[in-house]
Amino acid sequence: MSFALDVFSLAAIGAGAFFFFAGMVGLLRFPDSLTRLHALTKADNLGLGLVVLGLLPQAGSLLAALKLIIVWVLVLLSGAATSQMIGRALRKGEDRK
Amino acid sequence: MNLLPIIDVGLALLVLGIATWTIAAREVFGAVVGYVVYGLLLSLVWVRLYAPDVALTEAAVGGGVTGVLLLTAGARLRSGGGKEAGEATGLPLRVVAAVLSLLVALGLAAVVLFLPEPPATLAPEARAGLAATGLGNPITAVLISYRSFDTMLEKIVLVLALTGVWSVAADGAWGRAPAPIGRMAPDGALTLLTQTLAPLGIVVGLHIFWVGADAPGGAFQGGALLAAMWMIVMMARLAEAPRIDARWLRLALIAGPAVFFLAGLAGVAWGDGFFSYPPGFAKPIILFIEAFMLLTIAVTLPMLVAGPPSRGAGR
Amino acid sequence: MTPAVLAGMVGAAVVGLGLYGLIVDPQPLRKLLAFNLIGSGVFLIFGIVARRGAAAGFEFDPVPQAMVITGIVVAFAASALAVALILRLSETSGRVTLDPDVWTKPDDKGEKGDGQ
Amino acid sequence: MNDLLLAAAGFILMTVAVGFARVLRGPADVDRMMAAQLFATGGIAALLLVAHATTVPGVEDVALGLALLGSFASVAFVNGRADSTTESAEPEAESSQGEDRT
Repeated sequence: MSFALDVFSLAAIGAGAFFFFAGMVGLLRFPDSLTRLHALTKADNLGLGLVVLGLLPQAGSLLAALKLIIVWVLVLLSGAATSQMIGRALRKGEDRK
Repeated sequence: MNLLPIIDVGLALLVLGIATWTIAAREVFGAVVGYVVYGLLLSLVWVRLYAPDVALTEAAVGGGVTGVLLLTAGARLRSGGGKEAGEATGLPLRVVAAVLSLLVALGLAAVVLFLPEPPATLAPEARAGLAATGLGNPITAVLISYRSFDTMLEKIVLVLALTGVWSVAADGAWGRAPAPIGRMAPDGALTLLTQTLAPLGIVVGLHIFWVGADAPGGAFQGGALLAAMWMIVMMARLAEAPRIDARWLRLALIAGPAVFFLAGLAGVAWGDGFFSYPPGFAKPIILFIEAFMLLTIAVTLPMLVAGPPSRGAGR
Repeated sequence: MTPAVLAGMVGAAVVGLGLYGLIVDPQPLRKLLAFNLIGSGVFLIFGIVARRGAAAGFEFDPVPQAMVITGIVVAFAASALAVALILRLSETSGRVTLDPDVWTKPDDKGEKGDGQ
Repeated sequence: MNDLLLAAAGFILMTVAVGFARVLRGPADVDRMMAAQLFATGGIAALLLVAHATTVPGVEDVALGLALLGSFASVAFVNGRADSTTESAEPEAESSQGEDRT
């Protein structure tokens, strides 16, 4: 059982690391700010989400697991809101030109 | 094979690289972003140094609150039309500065390498004092009991710094509210973020304050988080900064040091001297003092970021 | 090299970098950043003293760590005061520099800063 | 197991460090801010992984603090832009693409 959980953890964490990698590649290679923003949100939401998912079975206590989930929810929330704000600021900048 | 040393070296190189960028960046904004990232990395380093309390303070104050302070300052400078004058320093001075800095760095490195063996430590004394306080977190015990005088004066420094910030206000603005640190029009996304983040953040801040007696956390860390939550509420324009002559604000600012001082005096009256807590009652007294310190920190930090009162923002 | 000594080396290097920036950069906001870098380097050195002082069942010496915590908050308060002074400087003079040559040169832009 | 967690942490840290090149290159301030945000998220992930492998107490709280404050820089940044675009007198000030070309 614990072996299966370990495999699950590693798979999820590996997938999370992959999304961070993808986000980094997107941030560096995509041509303009809006597409880079798109790449960034994937890393924020899925990358950290999968890492947290992988760490959940390893968390010592229920409270620790709850805190891990709250960390993810907070990052989701602030990521969504700030990308919205950044995106809107970008649009405004383009309109005025 | 152990990977930890590799991560440590990587982290160290990263910290150095970003610190270099902060100094070398051509524009102010790039440097400020570098500094924000640097603060974040430092809290990772502190975790590696087995100092979660410091990591928490660094994350809240070093990264978050200072970042807002500097970014807001940069934006105000640009919108104020301030000309970024000043010529680059000439080569001779650069060389002298580089040599001097290198010497200082090498000297410090030598000090670090040749620290005395066995290491000097106050941990046994702190441990001995810990038993009398009834606390489980040695750092909280050091802050409020073992070195309480320091901590009280540090609170007074906070109030003095705020007095200094207010004192640069124009004469006509005295007593009014600071200029808003937020945008002009309310923003839907920011309002939603604030309305969800702030309640959660207040719970987390109070939680970190409360567990500070026995686990990493305490008044500084919790207070910094509460301060950050007030700041985001002000940034979203859901509440304005108060007038600086508001009675409740003045009371909240001095509550921490005042209660601390009175508790110290009570030690003279009923105990063995200044800041001697009566045995058996130490823990409740310490928590009582900490609660007021929490209030003072949570109020002072956002007012420091909001800056001096401004003529435009009178209410 | 133990993690503590490594962090101490980083601290020493950061102090050097910050000192260089503090001397060389004419813009006050950049000077403030550099000054904060020096502070964080000093904190790191405190941190390794704390880590080396592990004794009496603690993984660290709590006294230097507690001092770093107060230090971080005081450093922030000082930065806020510095920012207020910088902003006031630009508001009253329209200029943002500590370069003494600029202040003694004949003024090329006569108007006062009209920030607020 | 721990070694694998550390390897993942190192990989994520390396990834966001390479992403820091966006801060160096810009070109717009927005791009710099986005790289900083990626750094914040990656930093939280690495922190959780390293802490789990080294069992430092109370690290979940540090991660909570970082997660609460991770968006602050971005919010302050967007706010500062809004300030400078609505208040400043010069119409050419700060358009998103143009401001860093100097």
